[in-house]
Order: sequence, then C-alpha cells, then structure tokens
Amino acid sequence: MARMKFYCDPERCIECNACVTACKNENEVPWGVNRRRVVTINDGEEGERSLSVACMHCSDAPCATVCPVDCFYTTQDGVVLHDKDICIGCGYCFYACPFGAPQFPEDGAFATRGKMDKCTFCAGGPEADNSSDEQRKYGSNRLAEGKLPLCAEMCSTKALLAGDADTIADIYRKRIINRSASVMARGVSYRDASFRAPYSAAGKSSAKE
Amino acid sequence: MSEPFDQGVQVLRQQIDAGISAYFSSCVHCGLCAEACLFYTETDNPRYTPIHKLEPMKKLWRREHTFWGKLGALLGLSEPLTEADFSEWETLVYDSCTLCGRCSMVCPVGNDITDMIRKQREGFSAAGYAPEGMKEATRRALEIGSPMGVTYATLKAALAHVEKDTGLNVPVDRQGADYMTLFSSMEVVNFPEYIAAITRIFHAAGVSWTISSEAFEATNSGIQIGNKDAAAELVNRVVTAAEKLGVKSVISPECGHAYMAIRWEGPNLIDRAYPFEVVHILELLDQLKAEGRLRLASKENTPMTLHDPCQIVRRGGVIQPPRELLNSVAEHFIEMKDHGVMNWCCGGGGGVSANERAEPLRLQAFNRKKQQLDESGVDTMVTACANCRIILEEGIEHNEMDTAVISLTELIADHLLEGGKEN
Amino acid sequence: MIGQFIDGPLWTFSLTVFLIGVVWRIAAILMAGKRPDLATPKGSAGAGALRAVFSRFLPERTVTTQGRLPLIAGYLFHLGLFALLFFAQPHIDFIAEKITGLSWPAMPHWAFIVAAEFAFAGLILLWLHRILHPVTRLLSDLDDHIGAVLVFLVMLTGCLALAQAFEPLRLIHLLSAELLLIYFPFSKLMHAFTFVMSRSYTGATMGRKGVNA
Amino acid sequence: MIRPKILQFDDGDGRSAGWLLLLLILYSLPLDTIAKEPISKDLPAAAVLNPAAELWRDVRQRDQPTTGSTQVRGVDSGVLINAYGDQWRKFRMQQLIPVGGYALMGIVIALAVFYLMRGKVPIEGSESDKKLPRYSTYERMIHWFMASIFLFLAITGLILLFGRPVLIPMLGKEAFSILASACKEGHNLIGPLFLFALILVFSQFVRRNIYQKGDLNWLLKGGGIVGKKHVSSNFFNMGEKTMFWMLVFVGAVIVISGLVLVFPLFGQGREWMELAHVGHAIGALLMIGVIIGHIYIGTIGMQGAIEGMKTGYCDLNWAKEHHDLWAGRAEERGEALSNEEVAQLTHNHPLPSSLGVRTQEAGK
Repeated sequence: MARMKFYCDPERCIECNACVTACKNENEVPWGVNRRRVVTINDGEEGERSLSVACMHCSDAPCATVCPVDCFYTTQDGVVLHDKDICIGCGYCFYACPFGAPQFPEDGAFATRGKMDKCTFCAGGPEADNSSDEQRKYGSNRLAEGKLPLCAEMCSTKALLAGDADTIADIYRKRIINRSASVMARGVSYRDASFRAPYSAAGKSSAKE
Repeated sequence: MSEPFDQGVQVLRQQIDAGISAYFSSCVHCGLCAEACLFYTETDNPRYTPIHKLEPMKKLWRREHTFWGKLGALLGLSEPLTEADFSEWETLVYDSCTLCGRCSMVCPVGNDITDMIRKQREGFSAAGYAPEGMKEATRRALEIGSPMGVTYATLKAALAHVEKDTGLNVPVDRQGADYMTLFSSMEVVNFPEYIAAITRIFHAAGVSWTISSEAFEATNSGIQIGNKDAAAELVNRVVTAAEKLGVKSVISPECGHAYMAIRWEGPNLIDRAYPFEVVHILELLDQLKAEGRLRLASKENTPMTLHDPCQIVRRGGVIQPPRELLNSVAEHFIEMKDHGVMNWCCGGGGGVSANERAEPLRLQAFNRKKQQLDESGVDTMVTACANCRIILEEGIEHNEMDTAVISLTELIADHLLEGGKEN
Repeated sequence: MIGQFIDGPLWTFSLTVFLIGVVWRIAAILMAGKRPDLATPKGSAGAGALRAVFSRFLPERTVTTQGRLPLIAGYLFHLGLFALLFFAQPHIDFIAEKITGLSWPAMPHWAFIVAAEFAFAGLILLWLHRILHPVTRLLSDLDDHIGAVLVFLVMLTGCLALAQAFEPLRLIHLLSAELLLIYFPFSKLMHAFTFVMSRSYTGATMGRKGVNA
Repeated sequence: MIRPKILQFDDGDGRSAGWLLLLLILYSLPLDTIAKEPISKDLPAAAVLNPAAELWRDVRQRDQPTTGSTQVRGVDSGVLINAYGDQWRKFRMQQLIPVGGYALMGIVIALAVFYLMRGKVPIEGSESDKKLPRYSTYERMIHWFMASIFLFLAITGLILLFGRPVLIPMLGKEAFSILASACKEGHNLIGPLFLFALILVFSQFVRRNIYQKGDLNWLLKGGGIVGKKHVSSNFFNMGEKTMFWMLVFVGAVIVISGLVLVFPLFGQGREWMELAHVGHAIGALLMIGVIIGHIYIGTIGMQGAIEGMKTGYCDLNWAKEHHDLWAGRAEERGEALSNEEVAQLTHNHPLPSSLGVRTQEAGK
C-alpha cells in the first residue's frame, strides 16, 4: 500500500506557477479557488525561496478532526479527500489547516462560502472513479488511471515531487547527497549550508536523479 | 328562534355586498383600527376595537361566503349566528360606535368599517336588538315627524319668536323659492338662535328661501338605528315636500348626520336621484361669501378652535368651508391637534346621544375631546352640529371645564354687515 | 420518489388551486355586486379609489404615534417578503423555469439576505404582537395563526435551504410553499389581492364625497 | 517515538549520529500533527526529510517573515503557516466540545437536583385578588422576540457544535449533513437579528437594571436561595440585573465575534476568525447556561414568575414577595388592579380547567 505525498524543494522551485496552472486546467476548478499556490519568501531579497503549497494530505489531518459534519476521509493511498455532498461550507477546516489548503468558491456576506474545495492529489472524490459526477465536483482522477498529480508531472525543475512517500523520499535523498557536494563546492545553501557539510560525497558537481 | 331574529339574519344577509365581502376578505386583524376609535383609546378595553364590533356580521359572512365556513356548516361544525350574538353585541354596535368614520380612515387595507357597522345595524334593528331610546326616536320620527317629538306647531311657535326677535319674516311654504331649509329638532328645541341666524343671514344676502310645514325635519333616525324602510320614508317626506314647493335646492342644517342622511344616503334610500341639489348651510354660506353677498364685519379676538363634526367633514366632505368662514370672523383660529378629516368625535354621534344607557361610556370617551382641548389651550370651540354642541356642553359640564361652545352659523350671523352697518 | 411528486404533480396542483382559487374568490366578491351611488358626487370616485389604493400604503399619523413597533414590523415584513419573493435569484430562476419563462434582474445575494432578515424580524414581531397585544389577541382566529405559521415555515425553510446545495432542503421549502399556495385562496392571505378592492371601494365612496381617504 | 525508517535512511556513517538527531527534530517541527501520528499499520511511514523542512521551520519560528508573496489572490494566500490553527483545533476538540458539553449537562442536572430538593417556589401568601401591571406589550414583544431569536440560535449553534459526537451516531452522516447545513444557514441568517433584539432589549430595560444600594445585600443573602427568607429587591433583583448585564456584555462579544465570522469579506484572516470563534463559542455557552437558569425560574422554578411576561400583569403577592420595593411603590401609586379589571383589559382566555387546576396544585 502506497502512501502519497507531495514534496517541494525550495532549492529548485523557480516560481514559474506551472503547477498552479496545470492544476487549474486539469481539474477545472472554479474562479477564486486555488488548490495549489506558489509562495515566495523574501521575494527579491537575499534568501529568496519559493514553495509550491497545496494540501499536504496529513496523516492526522486537522481539517478532518475539526469538521463538524465529518466529511473527510483518507484513502488507502493516504490521500485526504472530502465528500462535497456532506460538506456544509462552514470554513472550520480552513481555520485549522496549517497550510491554507481548503478553498471556498465564494466569500460573500453571511458566510456564504459554498462547498469547500481542495487538492485531491488528482484522486477525485467518493463518487465512482472518473464518473461525470466526480469530474464535476472534484476534477480529474488521475490516480485511478495510474497517473500522478499533474502539478508535479508538469514541474519543469522537478522541485515538486508527488508520489509514494518512500519513492520520492528516495529520490530526494539522492538529490540531497548530490547537493551536499555542490554545497561544499559553491556554498550556496539556503541559509546554513554548514550543517550539511559533514557529508562525505565531496567532489560531485552535478545533480542527478 | 323567534321570528324577528330570523328576519334580522335575513336582513343582515342582504347587506353583504361586494364591499362587505372585500372588507372581510381583506381584514387581517391587525388591530390598528382600535387606535383610531375613541371608545378604545379612552377605555383600553379591547372589546371596543371597531372591527370586533362586526363579529356577528363576520360570522354570517364566514358561514355563507367562505370555503371553511360553508364546509363547517355542511359538517355541522361551525356555530351559526345566534340570538345570543345579537344580544351580546348590541351594546358594542350601538353604544360604543358613533359611526364617526375614524377607523375607516386608518385601516391599512382600506376597509370602510363605519359603513360595515352601519349595515350591521340594519340586521340588529330588524331582529329587535336596538337601544330603547333609538327605537323610540325612530317611532316618533315616523309617527310625529321628528325624533324628539317636535311637531310643526312647536316649530311655528319657535318661528314666531324668531320673527319677533329679528323683525324679519320667516317664509313658510313659499312656492318657487330657491332654497328649502331643513332643521334638526335639536335646533328647534335647544338652539332656536340658529333659526334666527339663518333668517338674518338670508335676509342680508337676499336669498330666496322657505320652510316646508310638511317636512322641516332633517335628521333621520332610521339611518342611525339601521332601518332602511324607516329611513327611506323620512327621506321621502323631504323629497316630496321639496318637489311640491319646486325648490332648486334643499339646505341641510348644521346637524352632522342630517347632512349625511339627506345629502349622501337619501337618493340611495329612495332609489332615485333628486331633482334638486342638497347643500349644507356652511357650503351655502361659503358660497354666498365668495359671491360677495355675505358681507362680514369685524373679527373676534378670542382664540377659537374648530370641532369638526364627523358627518359633515370626514363623512360629508365639507372640509374647507367651515375653515374659510371661521377665519373670516376669528382673528385667532387655532386648529386642534387632530383636525379636519382626522378629528375626534364628540362621542355622541350615530345615535349614541339618543341612547341613555350609553351615557357613562360616552362621558368617558369625552376625555379624548377634553385632552384635545387642553392641548390646544383654547377656551372657545366653534362647531357646526347641534348634536355635537349638546354632547360637548354635557362633557364640558361633567368635567367642570371652562369652554364655550358656539355655532359657526350663529357666529357668522353675529358678524353680519346688515344694510351697510355693523350689527 | 417523494421529491418527484413535490417537484412535479404537487407543484402543478398547488399552482392550479392557487390560481383558480384566487380568481374564484375575486369573482365571487365582484359578483356580489354593489348598488350604484345615486347621490350627486362632489368629487371623482375613480380618482378617490386610485388615491386610496396608494395613500393607504402610508399610515395615518394617529396610528404612528401609538403603535410604532407593529407598524415598523409590518413594513419590514411586507417589503422584505416582497423583495425576496420576486427579486431573489433562486426565485426568479424558479419562476422563469416553472411558470412564465420570463426572468428579470435579481438583487445581489447580500440584499436577498438582508430582505430575508427584515421579513423575519417583521413576521416574528407581528406574530408576537398578535398574541401579546390585548386587541389583536382578541381579534385573532385560527386562520390568522395558520397563515402566519405557513408563511413563517416557507421563509424558515427557505432560509435553511440557503446553501442551495441539499436537495431535501429545497424540497421541504418547495413543499411548504405549495402548502401555502393551496391554503392561500381559502384564507385571510387573500388580502394580498383584495386589499386593492377594499381600498378602491372605500376610496371611491370617499372620493365621491370629496374626502381624501 | 520509534522511527525505524530514519535509521534505514541513515547510511550508517558513524559521524552523522548528531546530524541525524537534528534531522529528526527538524522533521518533527513543521507539522507536529503528522509527527505525533503513531504510524498505522496500513500506511507506510514517510520518514524522510521534507525538502522544505528547513524553510517551514524558519517560517514557523518566525525567523523568516510568515507571509510571502504569491500570484494567488485571496485572504491569507501568502501566509505559509497558519500560526494559531493548531491551538484553535486543540481548543475546539479538547476543551470546547467536551468541557462545554459536560458543563451544560451539569447545569441541567444541578437544576434538576435543586428542583427535587426545593420544589417550585410558591407564592407564600398564595395568589391575591389583585394584580400589578409589570410589562407593557412592547416590553413583552421585545422580550419574546429576543427569546425566540436566542433559542433558535442556541439550538442551531449547539447542533453544529455537538452534532458530530452526539447526532452523527444517531442520524448518520448524510442526514446530519442536511441538518447541519440548515442550521448553519439559519444561524448565519438569523444571527444578525440578535443584535437588533439586543439593542431593543438594552434600550428598553437598561434604566431598571442599574445596580442599586440593596443589591449587595441581595447577593450576600444568596438571593434567597440559601434559607427561606425573601430578600428585598426593586423592579429587578440583583440576579436579574446581573443576567441583564451579562446579556449585554457577553451578548456584545457574541454579536461582534459573530459578525467577524459571518462577514468574511473585510479581509480578516484566519487568526481573526479563530479568535472570533473562540469568543463566540465561550460567550454563547456561558449565556446558554445562564438562560437555562432563567428559563428554569420562569417555568417550573417559581410560581407566578412568568405571569408578568405572559400577560403583562403579575400577582400582587408575588410582587410583594419578590420585588417588594417596586411593589410597594406601584401599589402606592394606585396601579394595582382587581383580577376582573385585568381580565377585561387583557381578554385572556382562561386555560382549560384541567390545566388550570394542575398549575395551581404544582404551585402549592
């Protein structure tokens, strides 16, 4: 059984917003809803880093805990999904989520928010896989077709990785090994490169996945 | 079930026309009419809410004109109109309603509640549920010719006095006169000054007028008690006399409900339009003044206020003439807070003054007028209705107030410029 | 199953009952007839009727000084209900789809809700006035309460279905509206139509007399 | 916490023992909700260093600005970490729901016990043949307006708060979701009317609720709960006044926080919403508790207490026992009316005799 995760590497993210665009296009999300967003810290200054953020599909998701109608569930792949037929649009998940993943199509007076929408890891919803209902409510279900989320697939720098935690952790592990070397050589770590210094893979100069 | 009762129900049934149906269909029981009724405002007793006074008629209407009522009647679930309803509502219909018409002015759905009560009285009187005083007055009106028992002999005596006082001739039964003048018995008995006043005014203005010895009574007890046949008979007498004398116009006296009866209800009671016109004395005076025939001299300095008789103003439409006339003789004419078509009734209209048992309630209701007078701060009240005058004077006496009540016509006569010199 | 019934046949039935009932009631009143007034008029009956139809939308001063809250509540309720009945997007859509095929501009969502708040406050206050004030307490009968409760139910279910996301809530709202429509012609709710007639009759009578009523 | 994968991830290089420990801490930091989760059997643990861990940690510790820039427009879209979300979650799930629920149950149980011990407080002098006018129609209208709004909001609010633990097991998710949506929309729509009701009630009753000299005495004597003696009081007693001021101030908190929650269009971020929710919930539960007591006294707790609010008139003996200072003055002014007069003025249809008897018996 896989356990799906997103990893985003701030060292690689170039704030191209391709992931955001890919997501919007693939899932046909309504205006005002952004399942994924790229946040840049220290924009234009020293230490600028960008991160592509969406639902992290937490193991013990705070959104699911606080939901007054209990509309969240975790799939066998470890993807946190919700049932829009049950959601009442109260916004509590948005208050509880550390990442600001839950989105609402409206933010009108009298708390008319509409049903919550968030990243589904391109895994649809509780409806039958790739049914028109599922498509309409949750967007595409790539996972059921054996594909990974389009945002990560589209990422040109491969900063955004999606997939089984073990696999992408492995990829990232390799990447960090290589990077340590380059850090040693060029000293371009994000903040405190020195703590990666002890690693022994000195001499390699190009990253390879 | 007695026979008069069945007759009462039958009469009541006949009263329900499109208007009544629309009114009952529209009433949402909002209770705003209560605020307009002086019997409610002065007692706080919800039973005096105008529309509540119509429960018997509503019961009949519900039973015979609505789905639920008919269904209930079919299944024997709804209670029919009973004699007990008549006896229980009699005081509400006669003692606590002066037909002043104020409720009809405030009803948000526009119900003419006054008209409804007027019509309901038809059924009540047919069933025999009417106050003794009013029954008697109606009987006297039909038999003697006047609700107070005034005969032509009484009037003749009064006229003789007037002729002596004024030195003028009072024309009686003069063929071809322009105007035939009517009086209310109240004027003949209590305020013969009124007769003297118009005699002098008409003389000064050169009005061709006369009094009919056959029909001089203008009031109509038949309308007050709600007896269409009696009312029609009384109107007929006037019409016959006027036609006989060949007058162009009939003058309604100051008396409020006399004007409403002869001017507005009369033609409908006898089912034909008049061949003459009916004018109120104030309308005529106003017209004479406008034509320059009525010349007035000097003005009163005492502050004066005007009590609008309901049937002349609100239910009669003579709104501006009294104001024009009063302004021409009074330097300080001060309107009361609620005046004109929203004036408060004296408490004795609609036959209440003829209803002895209603007196305590009537005096309680007078508090409204007292309050109005106190607010205006004026001690002289001018009015144009003999009945109002009597009721107001009674109320003033009862409350030991210091207010003078005077007739507008008499006030005009006092300021008449006769033969070029001030009188 | 039940949903289809509420959406289809029951809706058609209630609308039919409503339309036929209202027409029948109005016709019955008109057919009762009114004798022509033979007295020479001082003013115009038609103008008086027209004036009364509109002038009675504004209260007489004597009433405003003594019962302000019920008066304000009356306005809140009627204006609010009128606005949300005819200018709320879902209602316009519904009318366009199910009845006339015509649609017109709707008010914004927030205005819809504000109108609903007005209507709610007004209706609750009016009903409280009905049961608490001695006068209205004496006057009120079952019909008044059924009418108030039905209108309240329609408004409440409408408010509960505001999310427009749950079919059962919409059906409950529609069902209560249908009950109201069926009840309407047989009740005091008819005043929504007959007030024009009442005002006209009174206005005409008063207009003939030259009194502005 | 055992994290075997981390040990596997370690390539066994002895020099990196301290480094690994650091990694472990780093990993734990950004998301303690993940970190705390015991690894379930069907889900393989993702024990790997999150590539963004360092950045997340910095943001969280505020070494870096918490807000960045983003092309996505929206409230808080630039905020990387919702600073108080976790605290809010803990408050809601660990304090508000359990503590609040038990507290409300406790109040009901306490009142039941009190009723069993003390019974209905009777009018000692039994009902007199006179009544005093206590509340005008307007006052009763706004009281019941407030009451109906409050009850509606309380019930819908409680359903939303306790529905998941209490109602979902009974109704199932689908049915409860419909109910919850209805409650949420109703609560949001009717909510602002509470402000309207509060303003009406405040302006009408404030003058009679200003604390006075005798009030401390009332408090010291426990309002007559302790012992059997009635404590002297004015039109409103100390308890009623306190309830009034609680309604005003706590009510204001509820209204303001409610408005923050119900109008998410002034750019207020999650922090404001979370704070508002906390204030709203605590205030509402507090007021619900107080009002339960209020309803208790009005209904089964005391004979004659609800009369004034129902009919506008209260029994003279009741008034003398519970509001002696006011009753004395009112009687002196000649406000007392006989029962017959009151019946005429109110036109109250008497209860069916069976009901009437029962209420009287309960009163004795």
